[in-house]
Amino acid sequence: MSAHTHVEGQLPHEPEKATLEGRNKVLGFWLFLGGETVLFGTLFAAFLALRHQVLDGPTANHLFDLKLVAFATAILLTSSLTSVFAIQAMHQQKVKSLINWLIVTVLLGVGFLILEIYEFVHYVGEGHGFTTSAFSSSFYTLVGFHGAHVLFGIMWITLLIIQLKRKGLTVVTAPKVYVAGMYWHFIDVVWVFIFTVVYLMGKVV
Amino acid sequence: MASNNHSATEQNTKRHKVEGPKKHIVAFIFSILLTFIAFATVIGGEINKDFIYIILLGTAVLQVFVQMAFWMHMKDRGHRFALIGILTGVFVVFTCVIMAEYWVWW
Amino acid sequence: MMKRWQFVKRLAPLMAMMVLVLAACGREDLSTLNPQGPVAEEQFGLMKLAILIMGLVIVVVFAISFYVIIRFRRRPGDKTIPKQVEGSHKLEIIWTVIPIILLIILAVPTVQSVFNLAKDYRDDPDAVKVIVTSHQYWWEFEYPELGIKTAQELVIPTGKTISIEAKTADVLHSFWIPSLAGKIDTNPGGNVNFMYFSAPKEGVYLGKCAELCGPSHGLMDFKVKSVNPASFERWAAALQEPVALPSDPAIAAAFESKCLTCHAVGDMGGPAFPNLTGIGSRESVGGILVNVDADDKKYNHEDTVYNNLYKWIKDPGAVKPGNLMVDQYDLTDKEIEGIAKYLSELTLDYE
Amino acid sequence: MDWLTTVDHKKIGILYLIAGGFFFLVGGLEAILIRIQLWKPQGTFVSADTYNELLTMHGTTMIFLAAMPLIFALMNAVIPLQIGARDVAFPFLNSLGFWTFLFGGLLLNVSWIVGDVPDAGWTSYAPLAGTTYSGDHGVDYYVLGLQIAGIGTLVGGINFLVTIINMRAPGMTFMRMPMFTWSVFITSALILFAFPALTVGLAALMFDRLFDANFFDPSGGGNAVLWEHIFWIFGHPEVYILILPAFGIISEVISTFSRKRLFGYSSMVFATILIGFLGFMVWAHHMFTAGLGPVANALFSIATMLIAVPTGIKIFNWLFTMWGGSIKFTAANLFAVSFIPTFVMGGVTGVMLAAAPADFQYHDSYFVVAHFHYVIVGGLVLGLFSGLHYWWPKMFGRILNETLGKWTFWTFYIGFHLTFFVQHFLGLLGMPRRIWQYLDGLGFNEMNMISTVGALLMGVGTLMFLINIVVTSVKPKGVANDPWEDGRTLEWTIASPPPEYNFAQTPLVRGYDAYWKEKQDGHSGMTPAEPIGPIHMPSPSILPFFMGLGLFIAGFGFMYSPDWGQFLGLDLTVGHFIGIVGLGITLICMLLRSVIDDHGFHIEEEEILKDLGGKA
Ligand code: HEA
Ligand code: HEA
Ligand SMILES: [Cu+2]
Repeated sequence: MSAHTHVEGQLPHEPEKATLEGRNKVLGFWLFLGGETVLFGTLFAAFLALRHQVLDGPTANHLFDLKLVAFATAILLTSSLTSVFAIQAMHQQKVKSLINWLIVTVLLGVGFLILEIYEFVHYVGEGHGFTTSAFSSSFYTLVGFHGAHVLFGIMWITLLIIQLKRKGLTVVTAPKVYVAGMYWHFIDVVWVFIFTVVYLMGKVV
Repeated sequence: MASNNHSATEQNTKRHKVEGPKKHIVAFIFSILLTFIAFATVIGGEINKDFIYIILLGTAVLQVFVQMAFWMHMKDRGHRFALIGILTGVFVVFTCVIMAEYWVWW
Repeated sequence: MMKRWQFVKRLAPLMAMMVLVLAACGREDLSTLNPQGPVAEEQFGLMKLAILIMGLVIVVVFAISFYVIIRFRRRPGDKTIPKQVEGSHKLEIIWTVIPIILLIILAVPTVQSVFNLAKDYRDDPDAVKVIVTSHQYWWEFEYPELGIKTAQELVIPTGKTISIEAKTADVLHSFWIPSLAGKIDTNPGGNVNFMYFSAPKEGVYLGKCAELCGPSHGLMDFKVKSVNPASFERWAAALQEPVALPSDPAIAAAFESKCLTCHAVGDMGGPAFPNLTGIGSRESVGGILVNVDADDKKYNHEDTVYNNLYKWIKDPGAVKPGNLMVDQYDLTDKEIEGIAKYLSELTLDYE
Repeated sequence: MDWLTTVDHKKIGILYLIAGGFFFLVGGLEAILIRIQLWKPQGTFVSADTYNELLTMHGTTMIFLAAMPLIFALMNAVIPLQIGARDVAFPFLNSLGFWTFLFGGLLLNVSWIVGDVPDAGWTSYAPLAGTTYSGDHGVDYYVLGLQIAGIGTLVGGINFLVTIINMRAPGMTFMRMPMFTWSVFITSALILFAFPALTVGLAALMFDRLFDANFFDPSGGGNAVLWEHIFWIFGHPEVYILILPAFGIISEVISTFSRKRLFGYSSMVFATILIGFLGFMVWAHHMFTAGLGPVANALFSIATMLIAVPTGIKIFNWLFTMWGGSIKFTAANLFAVSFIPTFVMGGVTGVMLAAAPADFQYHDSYFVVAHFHYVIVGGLVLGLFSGLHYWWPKMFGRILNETLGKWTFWTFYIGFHLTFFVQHFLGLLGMPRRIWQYLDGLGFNEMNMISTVGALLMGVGTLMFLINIVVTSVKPKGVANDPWEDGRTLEWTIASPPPEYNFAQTPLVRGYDAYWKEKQDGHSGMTPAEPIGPIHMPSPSILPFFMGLGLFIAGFGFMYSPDWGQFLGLDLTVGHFIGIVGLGITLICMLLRSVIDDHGFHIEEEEILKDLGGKA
């Protein structure tokens, strides 16, 4: 609400928390992530309940190629790190480096998505379609929801990069960047569980 | 605006020094390491199944702690409600998952 | 002032009626308040205990409410400010502890009863095993040990424990005989449920479907007929005897080509739909058209076996909307009459 | 136009009131039709199909489109005022929440016009709700309508959480917050953690129905019981989402009209939190008969019973708030006072249901119907009526006619007991719920007749309230800041209705019952915490409206995609195309929102002084 009281260029150390609106946004987003936790939790629960119902389709053990997924995991983890660097750059008011780190993050995200799409196409070829069995439906829904989140994150951060270029780092754009960073970490954390519960556990027979 | 006075408790009142990237890189290495441990346990195989599950879940949970604390600034001050929010979410998830594992195919 | 009296006047007949109803406790063959078997009795016992506790709670709350409302109403023009009390630890502890005690009194028998009623008699050689399969709007009862199947009417021997295994062929239903035992859902897929009950007394008990299952959910009634063990044996034997087709060849042909594609009588016909063996001596047609002698007809849903059968075959959709027999066949009026007559005479003699 | 673009919480509150009120009438009408069908045995007033549609839409409409929005109406109208804030935390999201709810609700009710109405109960248990057994688009309307409305609710929940955490006036610590604010706080938290489960459930059901997934379809390896779990993990917290705000309203009204401080404030807060917490651990009490096994049944029985303890604390605290007070029976207070014993009657039957073995008998019988209408109508609806009578002057600047208000109360209250008291006995005597007809001669006739008469009487009560609104709204505006003269909280320190910016100067809060405290200390108003200065306001926006509209269109498109032919020979159907266009509209609006900075505008000092002068 007091956005106009700050003079451009004299950003405080944590510009995302400089205004009440910024603080509201950050807190609201944390709470939203709490809700997202339940969302993914329910998806996990559904997947866990249905994962052995493969009918005639391939089993998890047969299907998954762990090396590929581990590689995807590494990419996403790295992108999480680069997004931290972006936020650090923001706190040091280094707009240029902020933008660069965000671009790296987006690129890594795109890489992850490409791997995932490749993986899905491969699975469908193996006879593991969305409608094959309860296992396949819940697998694609869980992993797909995550993928959709990644996609949304990529679009969002891209938009922020454009805005940062045009408007620079202000008390209005800073909370957005910060919140997008949190979102990106959250996606990463969810993926850690997907990797563990879906892929690694799927391989344990 | 006066009405945000009270929320001063919610934000960092103390300006801390600009943080370096070191601890984040350490967190990153930790995460990779934990992932690798989990990965290796599964690939290595031949251990008791329940034991593998425990290692897998253990490493995943640890990794989440690391990431939440360092990358999402959860350990910093001013995250009381964020913490409550996430923990409540986790609690609900916990009940959901228990449901899934034990009661759907009883 | 006026209004309050109106209120009392309106409530008085209601209260009087309540008393009457309570005294009657409803029909013996239907009411949960009039249990006819040990399982329902155990459940009724728990209900009585709960009602007692709840009655106590309600009395206390109502008493305080009325006292407060009357004693502390504001007189017109009263400007005094009452004392502002923050609370009272003593009182607050009292109304935390007393409910906890009341709940413990209720919880202990509840838990006992939960485990009691979850006993599994499926491997008990003394129990009569029945596999209940629910279908959209009808019930199938299979006695795996006796190798027989029947529909709509569960015949059981008195005094024996009946061990039920419940599942469904389509959507969820729930198997409920209020005066004998509480309900159990019939689930699809692998989630088979089990329960048990028994009926010490001979009689016919009304059973209901208690889970929304489509338009005719409310009409998905069945009967439980408990007969003495000797009759039960005779019934089981009679059910396995061969059945003759209708004597009129035209009717027989119609029956064979139109009815037996789905239904079974004796050892003929298909298993997909209700087994008709002995349908003439069942209590009802379709579970809800109750069979009575021509002179005893009291209600709309009662009639003679023949009339009921005729009504059903003529237009099953009018009796149970949305059931799967609708539009499955084409019969002339003559054929319907003939088949209804044949079926009404398809009786089992066992009592 | 003003109303389409408003981001003012007070106006959004009124929008919620109108929409929720409309849906309450629709749901009530459906209830009346249900009761007419059941008034005599083997009734044929409506067909079996129509009956199932009525009962499904009645339950769904009442819970999601009437009760929740009416709660949101009061939340919007009151919460910022009670905490001394100029606005909610996210005015834009607030408006977005309203429009998505409204378009979701409209989508659901379009089903009546199209003729494919949801008919699998408000719980939509699979497999009945799957395409095999519900082939028409009825359940699609349920799935998509609730999904869209659910987004609105979730957004609203987050908004109020942040508002209450971050926007309180100086001095208003958590333990000085009015009880209504507290209950809304907990309710919003329940919304935040319960609705995502519903979102997933509905998404899975939607995938099953529209894209042939196999979550709940046994023939594809799916599990029908899984739906029950997911639905009730959401569903049970939902009933506390409904009742907690009513608890809050009652606390305010009773304390105001008894001229007494709320008895045991801190234990009330504690009890509210505890109820919210326990609410997440009892969902399986709706599934005692699903065959979860004795261990689960025993645990959930006990967990459920425990909720009686914190609720009891609240009940007795209210009674002792009145004890020693000076109780004035305005219409608002009649509703509030009668709430207490009535809700207890519903609550104790809940505890009876919690005893699993006995629930084998009660479950899915009219006993359950009686239970939940006692807690919902005898609890929540009485609470809403109470709150509406109480805050009406603050929302509209006019006091509702007291005589008509009392008539509303008596007709509604008596009608309510006539309708639902007998249903306990119907259930115990063996009448299952959700039945289209019952047979003659089972002993159900008289009580069903009484029940129907009662429902009509409730209809009369509702009509009285409508008449009251009309009668009141033709009267001139202009009631005092504190029309009840015994107001205790901050909303009564400002004009009725409040100016756009609520507080000319943010008040300084010195204790619980902030306004009452000042009055007792001989002050005429609050001490300001800041000098008068220009006030920054957010600008109105039409984007939320279009975002809701976009989702509405998308819902339609996806729903009918299987029916409508190919689109330009592509792999997509016309339906998919329309669906994507709808989503596109929503996404573009989001993009615009993100790109265009909202600088808002300022209300200048002179204007504020003028407002203040006009009052003095
Ligand atoms: C506002 C809504 C609301 C509220 C507040 C409640 C409150 C409670 N409900 Fe209810 N319930 C519903 C709405 C609600 N319910 C609905 C809609 C359904 C049906 C859904 C469907 O199937 O369609 C349902 C169904 C339902 C069932 C499932 C029945 C079945 O389908 O078989 C059960 C079972 O345990 C239950 C229990 C309870 C309990 C224990 C409480 C408790 O919170 C009540 C606590 C209150 C008190 C107990 C009174 C005050 C306390 C005292 C005065 C202290 C002393 C008391 C004692 C020691 C007992 N409810
Ligand atoms: C907030 C929730 C809520 C509310 C307020 C109500 C209110 C009412 N309910 Fe509701 N009910 C449910 C939630 C609610 N119900 C739920 C969840 C179910 C379960 C559904 C299911 O099984 O799936 C249910 C089921 C249910 C049944 C059982 C149906 C069955 O199992 O077969 C019955 C039967 O009597 C009933 C009756 C009533 C009545 C008479 C009211 C009355 O209080 C209504 C009073 C209101 C009015 C009478 C309004 C009158 C309107 C006018 C006078 C104007 C009309 C004009 C215009 C539209 C312009 N309800
Ligand atoms: Cu519940």
